[in-house]
Amino acid sequence: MEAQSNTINNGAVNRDLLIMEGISKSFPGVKALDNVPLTVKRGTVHALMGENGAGKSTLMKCLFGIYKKDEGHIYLDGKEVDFKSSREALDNGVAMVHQELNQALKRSVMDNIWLGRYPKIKGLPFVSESKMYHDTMQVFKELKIDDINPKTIMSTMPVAQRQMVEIAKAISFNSKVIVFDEPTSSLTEKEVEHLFRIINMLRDRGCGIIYISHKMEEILRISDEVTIMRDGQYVATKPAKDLTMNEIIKLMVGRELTNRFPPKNYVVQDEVILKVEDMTAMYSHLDSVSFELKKGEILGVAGLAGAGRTELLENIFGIATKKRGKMWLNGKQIYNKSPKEAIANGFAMVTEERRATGIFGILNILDNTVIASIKKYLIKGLFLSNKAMEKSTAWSIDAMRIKTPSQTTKIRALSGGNQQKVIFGRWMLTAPTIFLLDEPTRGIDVGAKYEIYQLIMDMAAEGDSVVIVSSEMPELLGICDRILVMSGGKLAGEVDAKTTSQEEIMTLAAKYV
Amino acid sequence: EGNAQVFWYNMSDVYLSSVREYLNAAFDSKGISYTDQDGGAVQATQTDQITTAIASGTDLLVVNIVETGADGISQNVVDSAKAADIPLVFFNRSISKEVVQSYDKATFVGTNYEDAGKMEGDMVGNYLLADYDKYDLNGDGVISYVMFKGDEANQEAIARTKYGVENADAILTAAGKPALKFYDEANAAKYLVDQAGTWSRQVAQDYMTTILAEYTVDNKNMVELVIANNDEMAIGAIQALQAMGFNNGEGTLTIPVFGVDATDDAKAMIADGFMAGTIKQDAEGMAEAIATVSANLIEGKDMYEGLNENFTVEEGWKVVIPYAEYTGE
Amino acid sequence: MSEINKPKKGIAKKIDDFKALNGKDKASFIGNWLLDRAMIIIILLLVLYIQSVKPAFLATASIVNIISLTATRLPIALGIAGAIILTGTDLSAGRIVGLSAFVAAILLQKGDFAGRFLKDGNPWPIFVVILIVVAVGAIVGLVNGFCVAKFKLHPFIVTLSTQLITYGAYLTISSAKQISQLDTSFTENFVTKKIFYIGKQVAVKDGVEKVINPGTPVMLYVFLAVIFAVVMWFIWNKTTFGKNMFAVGSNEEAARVSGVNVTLVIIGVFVLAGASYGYTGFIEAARQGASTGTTGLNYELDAIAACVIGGVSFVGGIGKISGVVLGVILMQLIMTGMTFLGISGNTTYIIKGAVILIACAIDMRKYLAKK
Amino acid sequence: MSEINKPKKGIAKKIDDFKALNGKDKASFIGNWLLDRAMIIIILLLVLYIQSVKPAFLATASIVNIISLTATRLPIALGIAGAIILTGTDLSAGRIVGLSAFVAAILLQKGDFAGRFLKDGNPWPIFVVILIVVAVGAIVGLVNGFCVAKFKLHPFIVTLSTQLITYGAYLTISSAKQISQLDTSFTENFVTKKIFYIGKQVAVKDGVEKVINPGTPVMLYVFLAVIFAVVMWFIWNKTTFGKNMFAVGSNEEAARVSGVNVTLVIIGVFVLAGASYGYTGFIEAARQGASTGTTGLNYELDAIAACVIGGVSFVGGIGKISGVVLGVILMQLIMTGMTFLGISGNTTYIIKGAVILIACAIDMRKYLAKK
Ligand SMILES: Nc1ncnc2c1ncn2[C@@H]1O[C@H](COP(=O)(O)OP(=O)(O)OP(=O)(O)O)[C@@H](O)[C@H]1O
Ligand SMILES: Nc1ncnc2c1ncn2[C@@H]1O[C@H](COP(=O)(O)OP(=O)(O)OP(=O)(O)O)[C@@H](O)[C@H]1O
Ligand SMILES: [Mg+2]
Ligand SMILES: [Mg+2]
Repeated sequence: MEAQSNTINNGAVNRDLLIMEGISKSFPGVKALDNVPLTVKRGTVHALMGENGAGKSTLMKCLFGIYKKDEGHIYLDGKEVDFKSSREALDNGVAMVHQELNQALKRSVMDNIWLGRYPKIKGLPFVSESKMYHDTMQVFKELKIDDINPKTIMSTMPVAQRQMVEIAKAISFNSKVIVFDEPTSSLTEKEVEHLFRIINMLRDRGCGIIYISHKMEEILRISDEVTIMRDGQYVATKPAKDLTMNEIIKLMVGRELTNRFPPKNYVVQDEVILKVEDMTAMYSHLDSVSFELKKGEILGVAGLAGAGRTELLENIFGIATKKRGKMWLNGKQIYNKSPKEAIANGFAMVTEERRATGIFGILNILDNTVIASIKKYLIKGLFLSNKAMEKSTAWSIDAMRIKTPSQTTKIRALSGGNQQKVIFGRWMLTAPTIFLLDEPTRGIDVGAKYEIYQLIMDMAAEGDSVVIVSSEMPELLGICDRILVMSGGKLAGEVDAKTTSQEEIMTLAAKYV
Repeated sequence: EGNAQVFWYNMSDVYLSSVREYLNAAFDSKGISYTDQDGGAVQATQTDQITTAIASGTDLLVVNIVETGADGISQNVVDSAKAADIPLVFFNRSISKEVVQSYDKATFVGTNYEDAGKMEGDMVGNYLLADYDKYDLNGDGVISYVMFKGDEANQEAIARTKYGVENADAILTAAGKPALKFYDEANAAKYLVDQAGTWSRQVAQDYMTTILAEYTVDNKNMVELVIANNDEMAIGAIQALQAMGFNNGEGTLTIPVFGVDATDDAKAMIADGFMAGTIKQDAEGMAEAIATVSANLIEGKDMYEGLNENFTVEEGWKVVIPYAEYTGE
Repeated sequence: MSEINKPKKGIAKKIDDFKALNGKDKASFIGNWLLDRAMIIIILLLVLYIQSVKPAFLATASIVNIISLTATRLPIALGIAGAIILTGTDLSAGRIVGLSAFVAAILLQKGDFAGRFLKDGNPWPIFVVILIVVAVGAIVGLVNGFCVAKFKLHPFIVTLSTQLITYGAYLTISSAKQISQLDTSFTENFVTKKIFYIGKQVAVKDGVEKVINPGTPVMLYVFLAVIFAVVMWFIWNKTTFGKNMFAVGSNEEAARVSGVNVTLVIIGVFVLAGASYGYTGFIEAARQGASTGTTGLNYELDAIAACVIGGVSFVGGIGKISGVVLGVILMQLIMTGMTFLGISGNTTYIIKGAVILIACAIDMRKYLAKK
Repeated sequence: MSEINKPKKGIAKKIDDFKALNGKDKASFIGNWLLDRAMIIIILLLVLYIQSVKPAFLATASIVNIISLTATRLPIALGIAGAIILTGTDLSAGRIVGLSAFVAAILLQKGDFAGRFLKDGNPWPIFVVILIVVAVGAIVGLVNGFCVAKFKLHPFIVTLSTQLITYGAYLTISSAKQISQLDTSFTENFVTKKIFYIGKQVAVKDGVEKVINPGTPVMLYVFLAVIFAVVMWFIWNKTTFGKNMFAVGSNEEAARVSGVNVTLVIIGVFVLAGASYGYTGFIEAARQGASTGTTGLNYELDAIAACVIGGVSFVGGIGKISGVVLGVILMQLIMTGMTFLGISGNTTYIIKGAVILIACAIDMRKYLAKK
């Protein structure tokens, strides 16, 4: 590791580490990148910004050898490169944390970290497990990750920890260029702080870091330079210190966006719509959670990773098995044994893991949109009406501002943020009275976020209620009426969103850890 | 001259492969072009092949039908051939008289499929009577046997399983001996079957090894006779016996094992004294007869003209290729 | 809005779009267009080749033969396609066909036939038998679906087991007896009933009609297969069940979260598949005029191959009725074509394997995400 | 650190841990413990039952028999397991066994046998033949792997095609001739060579040794199978290739972006599988003393069933050598046990199917992620 950092610092100190020139890339029906440049200097953090579908991930995938660029040149350390595979990219000092978690879930943490470069026992064709273990511990120690056992099977860990493993893996390559594609979308504040420490360390070591995120605060805190893209085209590159949040947004969106959160112009009603009592999960640590949800209320749920927030929603919605606990909807007891039953009771839920439980990758936008409200489109209860389905899909594309060539595009061809919007639209079409949202704005750009907040508020204004789990504290404070704080599977407290502070929430969140 | 389509019930059948070799040669010498088609042991496949061949306008159909004994199926084949006025030769796997006679350009070259089993049963009975007490290893007066069936649902297998024992019993009881006894009384079916329906050596071998693990000379419950539906299964049984020190020729205890087909391997086993006997079906003769009849039909001559006089023509519909017992040259 | 500004539609628009492309894009556009139609093109080339060697191939009789054979294989392929869309497979298909053919045969054996399996009695009404036989298939399908959905077992292993169990049950009930001598109400008057004749020529002479050329008959089961395909098309494309099936095949977890009763969908797909095998058994018994131990054996393999050739993917969530139909036709063309070309048995296996492989490989290219 | 505070290890610690649980947790702990060992428990119960009915079941001869039969089936199951770990399957296994058995047989036919397939000549050196035969299997495996990896076709369809092609090739070369009269250097002196006898009793009388009890012979191929399994264990667990195989099976995309050469891994798995079928063909030819058209037919189905019973999952990325071994043993026990119990014919199919289903269903429970 020492030797590596030396070589990076040698040579012409000011030479640019990575230069991408005139990169173009088309997919059937979309020109994802059009003549885009990007220059990353040694020892800097370079933020890449743009709306959903702007082409950020595509640009990075062209660099990393996942996509073959149509046109353009890439220079690394002054040498032209054109990686045909990820292997080549990794071998040449480029590592990447991917936007969508992409791991061998049935394998252990260390198997994942050393995948593709297992250490061998000297003189034998066998893999050295002990070296793997020690090297993993070494990496974790250096990054101060102390709560992950290298031998744990990936699938048994919460998303946040898996994301940290992914980050540790990317760093363990000792690469010159490290790409972080929305690394914080599934991290809570605590881990984000941790990640920033790591990134600062890498910067000091002379690495070039490309950082993609939709969280404005992060960008201004961590980055040295910012490149902004719009619709597959390059807009500008500027030093971060010369930029303000509003300027960035303006460059990204192409128009002014004065408020991050829509104004709230209605009052929560007193009537309790949902009462949850003693909710305890069968197979997770969710323990005795009780709360009430009022009509027209936006209820936030805060907590650290592993606090059990996801489990709470999953139990309410019938995805997970309850051990005990009761629920009343408008005073009538309900059971929600399955999502189907929950939907019939007027619930909807946007899940946390888009790829695993959200999208139907191989199906098109229309099919992805209508699936939860499919019964609505039956003519005389018999056959589905294409017209009705197309109309609803068109509404959703329009309302969510989904960037797609057509309704028949496969959803997996959309950018991550646009996929999230499709799922949001899917649930809006069920006209839910209680909307459960687990990290709903994960990976969604500022402009679209505002629209989603607006939709949430509109729902509340009409007397529907929303429960929103989020790791973005400002988001919770910005749109919620009341916030539940969870810790270690239990309810740690409840705060009023208007009067509370981040500190108060963080204190509660640490109550049972 | 002329084109014949030959439909084999299953190309991987060992006996038929020798018939095919002879038949191809015979067709070549008569200048008849031919195509061999494989039904893969599935009747529907074969039926479809025949329908297609008729649509393609062939001169002659030579059919080794998959399902013996179901007149509906063979009648369908005859009807389609008749409608297209294409002559038809059935061979080897048996067809009923009524079906063949329903078309004046149809005939059957082969044996009566039940005969193999009957003949095997007779051979077993006579073989045992020659030195009954020698084969009755435990001296309880009864010969215990094992029967290997080649395929659960195959008509030939069913017949061989049935008559292989029944005919032997008839001879034994006529001579005042008790009937054969299946080695395992718990087994109600009184046979062991190749589940894959392949009449295979390996299955019989595995079964026999398992049996010999329990039934031994020491226990005085040794299996005293093996009857198999074909030589392959018989040889499998012998190999299992040999592994346990039996049937190794002079000086070793030899349990009589019987099969059907008279394959080269079986003949060698019999010559070495490892195997007791088998039933021979004349592959070359069958091929020759088929070729003769075929040529006649294509040329529009009398079907049976110039047929080798070793073969009898039964009631004008069937050329009988005789089976023969084989217990060594 | 003036006439001129009105956006062109249909082919006119497509041609304009095409003209707007540059040279390289044009080439890739044509390439993609051909690729999308790969299956039809392969079929056409095959037909042209065989036809050029053997002109009888495209004679009426031969075409009707191919269509008839396709019709017998289509329902089972459509049934199994559902299982593949759920990322599964179904190895029990053939044996279910065998069992139901047996049931159909014993219920419809001639009343006056001495060797009747069911002693004394008469053939049952044909529509009752259809229902029973379809129910038999559906019940085995239910077992398949139940085990897959409830025990989370892979369909491969479940249907391998039920294949054995079904065959065992068949053997136990039938004692491996062949059932023939079926009533003509079943065979000639229903399934293989000749609906009309293609190429029939009649001359009227002295007021008396005289058939000069009997023509090639088209039988009822061809129409039944068409009806079957149409019904399946509606189920797949126009019902919530169909949409749910594709959703479950694409992402089971996401489907569950979206309120789909996954268990019910899986069971439904296998029941539907089972019913289609039951129906096939009914037709096969009549077509063959008998039921035997090998009826249906290995039908699933050709059916699965046809589905995959037709673009139904093991990845799940992908498939079209038209694709399955084309796949079945191609499989049938291979077999028929080889007979016409006089290719012998052993070579047939090689060619069949190679064509399946090549057809799938070409077809797959259109699904591949381009790099 | 004082002796008292030293954390207890091994069983002592486990017992302490267990005591610390409350009543309900204890019950579920025991339940899980049993579930984790479901396969062994099923096997034991089966053995105990058969043994109670037929005491000879656990006699030396019988145990050796079961072990020998297991040994013949193990390599093919271990080969196919790799394909399943990659979320695939391999239907070509049986026919590859058949083809390689044929190759082994013609190369090792007796020199003085008049009906030799290769006219004039002598048996080849046995180790050269092993290499050739393994290479034959590996080459077909290579074709499988290549098509799967390069054309992104599902192994089901690829191996279905190569199954047909391999069989066609076999028929073409062999004309379905049976190859027998194999040289004893191959059979008795190598594969089925009796390595030692269990329970052999020799009495020395007047200075002359006399065998009282010949004992039960254990043959070389049993040892070969053990060596095979050990080698496979190392490949799966200790080599980069093995680890990559599991990673690709668990998430192909993740493996690719981590720099694993996915194509190579897939090809490697199928080549290895093919080699194991080739080896099986070699052993089968010697064991049977012949090669025929049905050698190997449908071996893949039992092998796949054994793998799945042993916990190799079609979901991909899951599987253990020990599981496969147990699975093969269970499959063998079913067959052997039924012979011992005198169950035959029809019922065997039903029982075999039911046992596979039940065993898999029980075993699956431990893999179910509970939510
Ligand atoms: N594999 C693909 N096939 C077809 N189109 C694609 C594919 N991948 C990306 N696109 C298209 O390329 C464009 C850019 O997508 P990309 O994923 O790069 O956006 P992004 O800037 O990363 O957005 P987000 O912030 O939502 O992640 C989008 O319009 C998307 O639909
Ligand atoms: N202290 C703990 N005790 C038991 N299990 C824990 C604990 N911490 C985490 N887990 C595991 O982590 C998971 C809880 O993570 P979950 O996804 O619910 O966290 P969260 O609060 O929703 O945070 P986020 O959504 O940000 O990941 C559970 O599946 C549980 O098995
Ligand atoms: Mg992106
Ligand atoms: Mg969570």
